[in-house]
Amino acid sequence: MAEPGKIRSALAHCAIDGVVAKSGLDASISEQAFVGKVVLRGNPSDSEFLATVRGALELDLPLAPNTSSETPPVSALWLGPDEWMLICAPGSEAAVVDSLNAALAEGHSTVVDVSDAYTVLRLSGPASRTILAKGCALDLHPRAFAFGDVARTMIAKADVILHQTADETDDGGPVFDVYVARSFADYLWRWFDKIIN
Amino acid sequence: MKRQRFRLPSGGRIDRGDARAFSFNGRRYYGFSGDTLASALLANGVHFVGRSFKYHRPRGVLGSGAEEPNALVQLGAGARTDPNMRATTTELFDGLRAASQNCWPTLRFDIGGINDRLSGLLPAGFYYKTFMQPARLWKLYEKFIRRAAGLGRAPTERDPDRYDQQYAHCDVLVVGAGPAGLAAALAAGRTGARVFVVDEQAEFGGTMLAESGRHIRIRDTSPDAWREDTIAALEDMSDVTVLPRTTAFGYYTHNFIGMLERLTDHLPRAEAGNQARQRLWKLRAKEVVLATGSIERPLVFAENDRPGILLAGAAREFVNRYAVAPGTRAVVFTNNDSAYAAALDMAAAGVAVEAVIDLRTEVEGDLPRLAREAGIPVLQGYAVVATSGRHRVTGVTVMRLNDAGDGVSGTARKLRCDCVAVSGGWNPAVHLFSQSRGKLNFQSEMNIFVPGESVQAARSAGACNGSFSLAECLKEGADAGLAAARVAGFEGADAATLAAIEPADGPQRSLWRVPSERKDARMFVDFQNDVTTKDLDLAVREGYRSIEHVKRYTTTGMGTDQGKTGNVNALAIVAGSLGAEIPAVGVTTFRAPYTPVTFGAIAGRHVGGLFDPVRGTPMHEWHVQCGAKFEDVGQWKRAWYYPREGETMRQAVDREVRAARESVGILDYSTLGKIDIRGPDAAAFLNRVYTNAWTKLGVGRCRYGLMLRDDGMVMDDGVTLRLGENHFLMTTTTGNAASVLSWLEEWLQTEWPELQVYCTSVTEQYATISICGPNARALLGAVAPEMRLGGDVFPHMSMQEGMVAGVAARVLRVSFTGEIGFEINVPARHGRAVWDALIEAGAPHGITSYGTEAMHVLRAEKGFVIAGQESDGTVTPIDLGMDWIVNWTKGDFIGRRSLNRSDTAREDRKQLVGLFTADPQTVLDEGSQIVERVSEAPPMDMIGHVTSSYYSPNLGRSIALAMIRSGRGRLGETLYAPMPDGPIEVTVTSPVFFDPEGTRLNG
Amino acid sequence: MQKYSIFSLARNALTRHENWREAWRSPDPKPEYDVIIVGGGGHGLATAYYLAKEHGVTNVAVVEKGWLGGGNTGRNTTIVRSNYLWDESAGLYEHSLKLWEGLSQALNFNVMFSQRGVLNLAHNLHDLRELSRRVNANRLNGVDSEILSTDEVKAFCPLIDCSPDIRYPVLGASLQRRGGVARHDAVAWGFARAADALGVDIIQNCEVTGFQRTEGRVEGIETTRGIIKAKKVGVVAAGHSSVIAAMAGFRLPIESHPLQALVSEPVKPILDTVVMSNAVHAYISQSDKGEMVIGAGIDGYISYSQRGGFDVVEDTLQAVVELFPTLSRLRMLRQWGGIVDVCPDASPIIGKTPVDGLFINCGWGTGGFKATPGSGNVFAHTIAHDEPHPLNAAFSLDRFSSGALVDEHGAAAVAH
Amino acid sequence: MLRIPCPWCGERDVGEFHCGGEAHIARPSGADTIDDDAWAEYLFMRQNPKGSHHERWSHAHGCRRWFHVVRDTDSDQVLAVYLMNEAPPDLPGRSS
Ligand SMILES: Cc1cc2nc3c(=O)[nH]c(=O)nc-3n(C[C@H](O)[C@H](O)[C@H](O)COP(=O)(O)OP(=O)(O)OC[C@H]3O[C@@H](n4cnc5c(N)ncnc54)[C@H](O)[C@@H]3O)c2cc1C
Ligand SMILES: NC(=O)c1ccc[n+]([C@@H]2O[C@H](COP(=O)([O-])OP(=O)(O)OC[C@H]3O[C@@H](n4cnc5c(N)ncnc54)[C@H](O)[C@@H]3O)[C@@H](O)[C@H]2O)c1
Ligand SMILES: Cc1cc2nc3c(=O)[nH]c(=O)nc-3n(C[C@H](O)[C@H](O)[C@H](O)COP(=O)(O)O)c2cc1C
Ligand SMILES: [Zn+2]
Repeated sequence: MAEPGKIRSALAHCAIDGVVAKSGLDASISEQAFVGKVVLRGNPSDSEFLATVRGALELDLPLAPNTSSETPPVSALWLGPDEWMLICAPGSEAAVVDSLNAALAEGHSTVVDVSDAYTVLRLSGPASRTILAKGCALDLHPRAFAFGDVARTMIAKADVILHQTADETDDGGPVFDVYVARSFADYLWRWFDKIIN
Repeated sequence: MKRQRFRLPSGGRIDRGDARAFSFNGRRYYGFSGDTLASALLANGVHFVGRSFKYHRPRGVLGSGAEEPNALVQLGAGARTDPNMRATTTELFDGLRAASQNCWPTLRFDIGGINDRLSGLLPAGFYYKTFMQPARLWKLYEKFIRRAAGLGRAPTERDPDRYDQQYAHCDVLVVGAGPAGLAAALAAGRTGARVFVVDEQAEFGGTMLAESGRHIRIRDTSPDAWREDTIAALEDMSDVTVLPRTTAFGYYTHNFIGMLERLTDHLPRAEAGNQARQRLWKLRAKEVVLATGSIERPLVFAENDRPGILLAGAAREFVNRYAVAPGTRAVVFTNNDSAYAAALDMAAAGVAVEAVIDLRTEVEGDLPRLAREAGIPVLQGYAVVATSGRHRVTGVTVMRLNDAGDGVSGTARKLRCDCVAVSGGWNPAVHLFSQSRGKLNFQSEMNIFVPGESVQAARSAGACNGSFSLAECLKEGADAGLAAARVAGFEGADAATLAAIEPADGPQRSLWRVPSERKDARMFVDFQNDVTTKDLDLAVREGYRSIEHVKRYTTTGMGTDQGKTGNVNALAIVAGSLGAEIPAVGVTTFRAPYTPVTFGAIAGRHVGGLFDPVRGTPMHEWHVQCGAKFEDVGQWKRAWYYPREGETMRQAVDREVRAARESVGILDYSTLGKIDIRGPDAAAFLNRVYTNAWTKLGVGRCRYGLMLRDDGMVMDDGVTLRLGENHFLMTTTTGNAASVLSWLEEWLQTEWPELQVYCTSVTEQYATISICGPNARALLGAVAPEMRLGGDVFPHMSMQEGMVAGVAARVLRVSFTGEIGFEINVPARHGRAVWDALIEAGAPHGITSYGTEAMHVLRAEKGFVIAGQESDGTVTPIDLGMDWIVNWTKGDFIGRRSLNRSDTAREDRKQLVGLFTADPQTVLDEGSQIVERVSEAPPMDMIGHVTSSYYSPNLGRSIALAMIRSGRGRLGETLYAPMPDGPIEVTVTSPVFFDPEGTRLNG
Repeated sequence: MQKYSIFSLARNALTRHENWREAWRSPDPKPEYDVIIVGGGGHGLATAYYLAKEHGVTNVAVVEKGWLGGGNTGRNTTIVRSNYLWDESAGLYEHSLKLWEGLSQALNFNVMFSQRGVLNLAHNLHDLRELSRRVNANRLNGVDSEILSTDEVKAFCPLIDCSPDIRYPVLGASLQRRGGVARHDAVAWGFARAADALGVDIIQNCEVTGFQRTEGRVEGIETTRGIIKAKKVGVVAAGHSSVIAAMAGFRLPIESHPLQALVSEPVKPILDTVVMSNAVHAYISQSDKGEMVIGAGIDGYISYSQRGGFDVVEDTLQAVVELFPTLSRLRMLRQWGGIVDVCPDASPIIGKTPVDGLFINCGWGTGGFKATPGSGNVFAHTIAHDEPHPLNAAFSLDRFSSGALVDEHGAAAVAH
Repeated sequence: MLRIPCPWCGERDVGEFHCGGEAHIARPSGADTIDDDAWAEYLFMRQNPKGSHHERWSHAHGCRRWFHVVRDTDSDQVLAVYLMNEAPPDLPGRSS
């Protein structure tokens, strides 16, 4: 029988946790394995839908593009005009899915657990922006991309969701969480590894 | 330390305390930090540097920067050798090794020099006129032509260097850090805008670096003091990025600028360490200020290509910036005032300036006055009509010009010299402006092309805008920088105009070809490609009148310098022969890059291990550990087969196939595309995207579907499961997972927005493990004791949820092999553990992992098609014999109408059949063509081809699937696959080879 | 026509090449022609040449909006081959290849057709299957074609990285030895000169702006140099086919995309064949001047700007460096773009249009240079006889209605 | 290199997008009743103009939404952007 202890994260084979840049770029990188991730889709102009979600999670979905909102322990990332990713503590995704499914039984929406479909590479430290900019065409200047901002974009040849979770003013900041599809994680990690080493 | 004979005792921007040894053609020399290879060579009296492309003429250093057409060298050796490097832009470092190119056996004695003697036979385009007879000898001729190809040599080893890349965004990009660029950057930077200021040179300052500073002041101080203050101020601004050694090489659409920064090219190997060699910047600028300066144009006169003849501005730069005397006795030849500065600077450096030969009859500017005051003889209304010297110029012959400027007369005077500094005026460096698609205007006073109206968010300032005085450059620069920042949304006060004191210029006289009394004397226009005025004349004479034709016929402007010095001269000369105005002739198209860019830098890190992502499944390492061979399917690595010690591929695959039929096989199918489809219209949506009907499918049941493009051709297939009234889970082929999702989204968003359906990819959420075979049920039972697996409760094409190996799983009873099969889906994190548990539990059954090859054999035995293998974008479901899956009564679906087009509905289209070879052991090649009759020689009428072909261990013979014209009517017919070793006889059969009744599946 | 040969070259050397005559005249347009060809690219010029040469139709004008060969003819990577999959295509391209083989002599202009072989690499099992299908089809169609193993690829072209460790290892290749490259400009000039000698008027800087029609029949063209009457008009305007069709009132199944190419600085010869790869998208050859001639993929949107995105060039050079690691230090000297008219089935359209007397030859997309002589030859036949040559019958515009497409995507994913 | 303004995410590099070609091509309903030529018009025939072009783009690597762009195919200038369910805007001085 498979033991729960034998679960494997996307980057279990890479031993990346807390790898610190050796190339004079001041940054470190780690995998945030098993963070709960749930895709929610629904009509943002349907106030009932928004209210239902608020009721279920005590969270206002971010409606402005490229932003996020948070009511600990859940945060919501804007992915598209009718699409969000809900982020929650490892293991709590089922509860989130269940409560939303229950609340949203009426109306047209969808809730899909994608916790295993993506992993998160957390990049932190003053050089984070520079490191990201080696493969990401977004404007990452603090004026253009700041705390709480989100973008679905590409880093090198991987599709990612980029979420800034701490500022330069924070200890060890800024911090970026990079969501990447499980099978691209190895590539993306090797990409960062090449840059920082 | 070895003496540098032509090094000036003082002055210059070199560091005399930092000597650097280098070698050229095997000889050792010394230069200083701050030198370029060109200045160091000249300091050592090396003027003869290379050979030209076509005639192998001796050539020296013409310019002092990016414009250099002649002084190209092979740099370095081994894996790090670089061909065609301009000596004028190669910074000197300790241990630098350089060699001349395009000469053999040596630079001085070069066999290729024979071409120069034969030049009469080798005019422009000569190769188009000859080497045609006899036709069969062309191959041989070409070998000889090819031998002459190329300049330097490409490395023969893999490039050991790494290349960095960086995206960037800014409000204002300033290209060029001469006075105009520096003023622009400062003005823009002061507004708080994000500014990038880049210059291709190691030091900022542009032409200021070549100034003696004697005749010029900026705001009461020396130009250099202003320069240093400005740079310091820029470096202090946190949002200003200062990038020396960075060339903006390409101005692309929507203000995207490609820039190459050289990080270690100027360092000795040991200092470079393992830093990246170069960095490619991909910059998006809101506004661009072009301050790229100007490039001096040579005069076109007889025998103007000898080593020692160089541009006057370059001569100045060598004297003032590098403290090198370009010769001992110089002649200056000019049509404008700027060259007098060279004369003055050389004279001040102790070079004997024999004379300034000026094409103009009246010479009134400040600089000529200063020159006369300095005692430099000025010959007004004179021209150089010939030069002498083999490997270095030894003298010039001058004669008086006539009034029209088209002839010379009087006595020829010979002047002895070892250096001729030439100026034909200055061309604004409009390359980037032109790349941005801005049109050029011709300014006839100076005979230059200047930027017209900008079409992108760009403005030009300084010499590149046709403004040549320092005061104008400073003002235009500051204005442009501020204006750009304002447009980008920043505020700043107008800056006070910077006062500059400088000599005033008189007018110039453009004589595009300097007359000579010698009719056969060659005048070079494109130095690198040896294009002379005669070649240009010939092209025009032969009807190649468009400047684009002239370029291509003569190759003028097509060298590694892209005609930076020669193009304007060439087009003016062509205009002259055509009797046309210069603007009517126009310029050839400016294209990126401004200067050549390393392939490796453009490829960046996307090579080797990072060329393309390698996607692996959650069980990937197990496959690796078990010695699997992998197959690339898109970006995925899929286990292809698992050879055991000593097994051939065929043996391994046979074993895997047999296991699946005889006991139980296990396959990693995680790569299957999976799409969660939900919404009140989900079933209606599936009805439209699949050919069959979906409304009545029960919850918990699965159905196979075929998806067409709207032209009726098969696009993808897969099993879809109904999870709820409004909820489906679609699977797609591995290769099409992403494109099918996009396809669904496209139809939903663009064509059927009224349908309430959401699609979400869950491909990677689940590890999918497929087990099949007579013992599959027993195996599943062992790891999922709570699931009820009997055929009555868990029939084919249904689904159950339950615990498998202790993990919540969704299990589909489906089969792609014809055996009882289960597809176990668990969250990816559990994939490996569940897989391991199945392997362990399957041990008693001899569970065998099988790869894609065995999977193919198994499905082919059953006649199951693979989208993309049996179908190739030209195949309909009817062609595949799958009429049963096309529901004509449910209403419209994608591709439906196309199936009825006159050709698509033909009865005699290619149809899927099976083939048996006459010899059961012969396995046809996939891709074999099939004919009815074999003839002696081609052509043969091909009626189809083999799409899949395998050895079937279960049948003990080979099997093949094929698409054959009217195939279904040919069962039993004998056909042939003509192969190079002879035809193979085949018989047409049904495409289902194994268990046609499907008894095993429902057992 | 003044004959070109080593002897005439030597003779003219004595007179300092002062006596060479114009390769073609630059006449003013006559009021009327029997046939007007719109478009002075290789195909248009070849059409005019064959009309005069093989069909005795010499009262012909070629009108070109810019300079001869300034369209795709002058900006392509010059790959010539005939190893296409379907019988229809193989017939057409092989016809063309045979004409190439005698073209320099026929035109008395050295087009430097160099049969140094064209190698198509396979990097996965799917590639291999498709390659074998095509090679088998080629052989049975009488088109030379062979399969090379990885080792044979390595021996034939040592510059390619054939190691098994690269991301997409080379699993094999097809080779057409008779394929190769030609000097693109010379093709336009050679046809122009030969056509001119047969009486064809070549009129440059003359843009077609409209058509004169009565009752569904074409009567002439409107141009920037006035109206020119004609009994028949053949449109061979590559990138601009749709623009011209719109002037005549019909639409085409075509999109015009940027296609880019680039050259490196010239280096001594190291690559003596043409290499193309589908999966690692690149194609490359080395010219007789020494530069590496490299083709990119098309940009995904319509554009008439004759330039494309830098991202496409990046992709191409990644592929080049991946396959040819020793070329990493070479430098890009110049990059440019053309406008290619892409058909849904990656095959051309050659034949009649809804307007009587108006014929069209277009849709060659990314791969029509190799077809230049063959295309001109069958198009001349089509215009002269008012019906297609057997070799272009399948390439009519109707096929888009009937569905009888000639889908060469497999052969054309890297279509050069 | 083009920069495409996604109506939601803002301007992004062209590499994040997929161009879907000409917009506003109506898919014939009741396709059984139209002839092959009419069907081919829908399937294959395109305006492909040199100049102002109404086209569809998808922000494929971003928000995955389809939207309309009016672009000058000669200059590559983006003239307008509008949503899938919106009618084309009036562009002064241009005809489509
Ligand atoms: C970068 C690139 C690489 C390629 N590589 C290859 C390759 O390796 N092998 C291969 O076989 N093919 C290749 N091709 C394709 C090939 O170049 C073309 O298919 C072929 O050259 C088309 O020739 P053409 O004579 O029809 O068109 P063109 O040479 O484009 O001629 C059409 C002419 O029509 C003129 N015209 C347009 N509108 C008007 C008007 N209104 N009035 C008058 N004249 C007009 C144009 O100015 C142009 O000169 C490539 C194309 C490109 C762009
Ligand atoms: N008297 C004359 O006829 C004459 C002629 C020419 C120049 N000048 C003098 O030269 C100065 C011109 O000043 P300016 O600022 O316009 O030009 P500049 O020549 O001083 O500076 C231009 C700078 O741009 C750099 N550059 C050019 N293209 C580049 C690219 N693509 N990428 C990166 N860097 C690039 C050059 O290396 C140079 O450093 C003035 O002082 C003027 O008086 C005088
Ligand atoms: C096969 C081939 C080889 C070329 N070689 C060179 C070359 O050696 N040097 C060069 O400057 N341009 C070369 N070019 C590019 C042309 O200069 C030019 O860019 C191309 O014909 C497109 O024209 P345009 O840039 O004027 O629009 C070559 C083009 C082709 C098609
Ligand atoms: Zn978006």
